[in-house]
Amino acid sequence: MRRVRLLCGLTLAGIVFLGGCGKSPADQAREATTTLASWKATLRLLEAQEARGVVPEAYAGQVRRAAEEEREKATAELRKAGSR
Amino acid sequence: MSKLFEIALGVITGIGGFLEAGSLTTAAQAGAAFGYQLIWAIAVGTVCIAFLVEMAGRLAAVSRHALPDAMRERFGIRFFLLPLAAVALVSFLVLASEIGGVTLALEFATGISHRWWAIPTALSIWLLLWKGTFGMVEKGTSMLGLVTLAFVVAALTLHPHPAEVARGLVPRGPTHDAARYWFTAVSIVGASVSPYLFYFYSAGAVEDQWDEGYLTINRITAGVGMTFGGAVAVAALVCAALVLHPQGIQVDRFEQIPFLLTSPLARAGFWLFVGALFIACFGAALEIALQLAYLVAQGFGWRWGENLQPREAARFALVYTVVIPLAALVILSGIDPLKLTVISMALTALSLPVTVVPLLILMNDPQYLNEHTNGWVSNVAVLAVSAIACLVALVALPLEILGS
Amino acid sequence: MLIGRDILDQQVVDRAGRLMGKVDGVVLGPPEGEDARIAGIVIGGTTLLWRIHRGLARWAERKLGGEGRATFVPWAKVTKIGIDIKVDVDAPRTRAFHWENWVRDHLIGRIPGA
Amino acid sequence: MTPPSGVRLERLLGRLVRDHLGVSVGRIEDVVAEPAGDAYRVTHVLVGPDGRLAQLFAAGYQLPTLRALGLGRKPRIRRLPWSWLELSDPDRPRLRAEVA
Repeated sequence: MRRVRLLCGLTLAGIVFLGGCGKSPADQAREATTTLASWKATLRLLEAQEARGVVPEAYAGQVRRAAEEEREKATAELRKAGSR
Repeated sequence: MSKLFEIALGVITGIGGFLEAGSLTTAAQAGAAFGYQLIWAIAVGTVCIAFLVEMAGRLAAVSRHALPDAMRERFGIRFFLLPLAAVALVSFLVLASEIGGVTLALEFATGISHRWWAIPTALSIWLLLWKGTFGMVEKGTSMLGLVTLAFVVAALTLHPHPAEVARGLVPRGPTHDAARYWFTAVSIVGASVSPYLFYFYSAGAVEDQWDEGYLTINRITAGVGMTFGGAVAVAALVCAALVLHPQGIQVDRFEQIPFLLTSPLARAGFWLFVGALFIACFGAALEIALQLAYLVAQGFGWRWGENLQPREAARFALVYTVVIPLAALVILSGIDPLKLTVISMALTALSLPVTVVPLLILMNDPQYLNEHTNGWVSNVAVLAVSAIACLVALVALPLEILGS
Repeated sequence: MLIGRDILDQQVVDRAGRLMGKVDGVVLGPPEGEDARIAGIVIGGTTLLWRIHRGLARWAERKLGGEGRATFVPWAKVTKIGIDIKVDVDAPRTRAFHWENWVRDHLIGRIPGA
Repeated sequence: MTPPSGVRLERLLGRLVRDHLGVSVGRIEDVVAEPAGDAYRVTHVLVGPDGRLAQLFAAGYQLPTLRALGLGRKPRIRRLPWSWLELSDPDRPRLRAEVA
C-alpha cells in the first residue's frame, strides 16, 4: 500500500510542477498586456452604451471600479514579468 | 392529458434548470476569448448530461431508488464515502458560486456591494426550502428559469451566420492560447455535467413516485429538455462572440457579462440580464442545497422528503440549514465570484469519474434495472467524456490556479 | 440469499413506514457450532466505523465503552425483505431515532414553522 | 436492545481467509443463507480473489465498456461451506485443520 501512495504523491507533484513552470515571463507579459487592452476596450464599450443611456449609472461605476482593480493587477504582473 | 403535461414540465425543467452561474460564465468566457471555436464543448457537455439525466430518471423509475440510496446499497459504505465526499464538496462549491451569482445580480440592480447581499440571499433560499414543497422548488425554478431565453432572443437579434455557428460545433484545437482554451473547454463540460443536475433529478423522480410507465417521458424530458438548455448556453456564447470578441474583450470579472444583453437589447437587455442571472442562480442554489440534503439523508437512511414538515425529517432539514449559511460565508469572505465559479466548474470536471462511474455501474446491473440496463452507446459516451474531462482538468487546473 | 448483497446497507422501514436507517451490521450467531443463524440486524452506533476504519472503531468503542447507540432488531421482527427491509418496530422509541429526536427537539424544533 | 454476542457479518466481509497452514485462500465476498423455518441458516461463505490486481479487474468487470477493452475479468468466486470456517478470532478467519 505504501508503494501506491508514494506513486500517487510523485505523479501529483509532477503535474503541479509541470503546470507551474508553464507560465514563462514572456507568457505573463503577453497575458498582462492583453488584459490591459481588454479592459480598455471594456471601458470604451461602457462609455458608448452610457452615452445612449443603456446602462444605469450605478452599474457603470461598478464596471469602472472592476476595471481599476484588474488594471492594477495587470500592471503589477507586467512589472514583475519585466524584472524577472 | 397528464402525461403531456408531465412532458411539457420536464422540458421546461431542462430549459429553466440548465443555465446557471457556471454555464453562463464559462459560455461568456469562451465566446469572448475564442469566438465560436468552443461551441462543440457545450454540445459534448449537453449530450453527456442528457444521457446522465435519462439514466438517473430510469434508475429511479425502475428500481424506485434515488441515486445516493442505490449507491450506498450497491457499493456498501466504504465505496460510497468517496463519491459522497466528491459530490458533496463539488456541489458545495457550486452552491457558493450560485449564491455569488445571485448577490452580483442584486449588486448590479441596486449598486450595493454583493457581499452585503450574501446573508439575505442565504436566508431567503433557506426560507423557501423550510416552507416550500418539492413541487414548488422544481417547477417554480424552471418556470421562472425560462427568462434565460432572453439570451436566445439577444443572439438572434445579433444575426449570427448559421454556417459559422455550425462550424463551431466541430471539435478542433485552439488557434491561440492553448492552455486557456483547454481550461475553458473543460470548465464548460464541468458546468454542463454538474452532478447536482442528475442527482436532484433522480430524487425528484422518486418524490414524484415514477414507475416503469414514465420511461418514455423520462427519455423525452432528458433529451429535449437538456438540448434546449444547451441551446440557451450556446446562445450566451454567441452573444459573447459577437459583442465582446470583436472588441478584444476577455471576461475576467462578472461586471463584463451584462454587455452580452445590453448591446443587442439596450436598457431592457440590462434588466433582463439582472433578472435572468438572479432567477437562474437562485433556482440552482435551491436545487443544490436540497440535493445535498438528499445526498446525506439517503446515504445514511434518515427520513427525508421536501414534502415533509422540517420536524418530521429533522436531520434532513439540518443538512440544508447548515450548508446554506456556510456557502454564503464563502461569498462573504470576498472571494472573486467569477474565479470561484470557473474553478468549481473545472473541479466538477476533475471529479467526474468518481461522481459518474457509480451511476454507470448501477445502470448496467440487472438487479436494479431488470431489462432496462444501459445500451453500449450511453455507456461509452459518458465514460469517454468523463475520462477525457478528468484528464484535461488534471493538467489544466494547476496551470490555471498557478497562472492567476 | 446473499446476506451482504440483499440485507447489508439496505434501507430499514419501521411499522409505520418511517425510514429508520440502513442495515449497518448483521449478527450471525451462535458463533461456534453447526447451525449458525441470522440473529438480527444492527443500525447505527459504532457499527459503520468498523467498515470504514478499524482503528477508529476500536478507539470509539473504548471511548464510548461499548457500541454507542447501536440498535439491534432481532430477526423475528423482520417482516419483509424487498426494496427495503420492513421491521415490526416503532422507530421513535428505538435508539436508532435518538439523534433524529435530539436534532428535532434541540435544533430544528426550536426554529419557528418547523 | 444492545446487539448480542455473535459473529458480525460486516466485519467479516473483505477479510483474508487463511487455511490452517497460514496460506491465503482469498477474501470473503459474501455469506450465503438459506431459509430454515422462520429463520435463515448460514450455509456457505463466498471467497473471492485476494490479489490487488485481481480485485481491480473484478471491479472493471462491472462496466461493459471496460470489459470490452479487456480491463475487466470475471472474478473466481468459490463457495465454501460455513462449517469449514474457524472464527475464534473474527479478524483472522481460518479454515479448520481437518478440512484441508
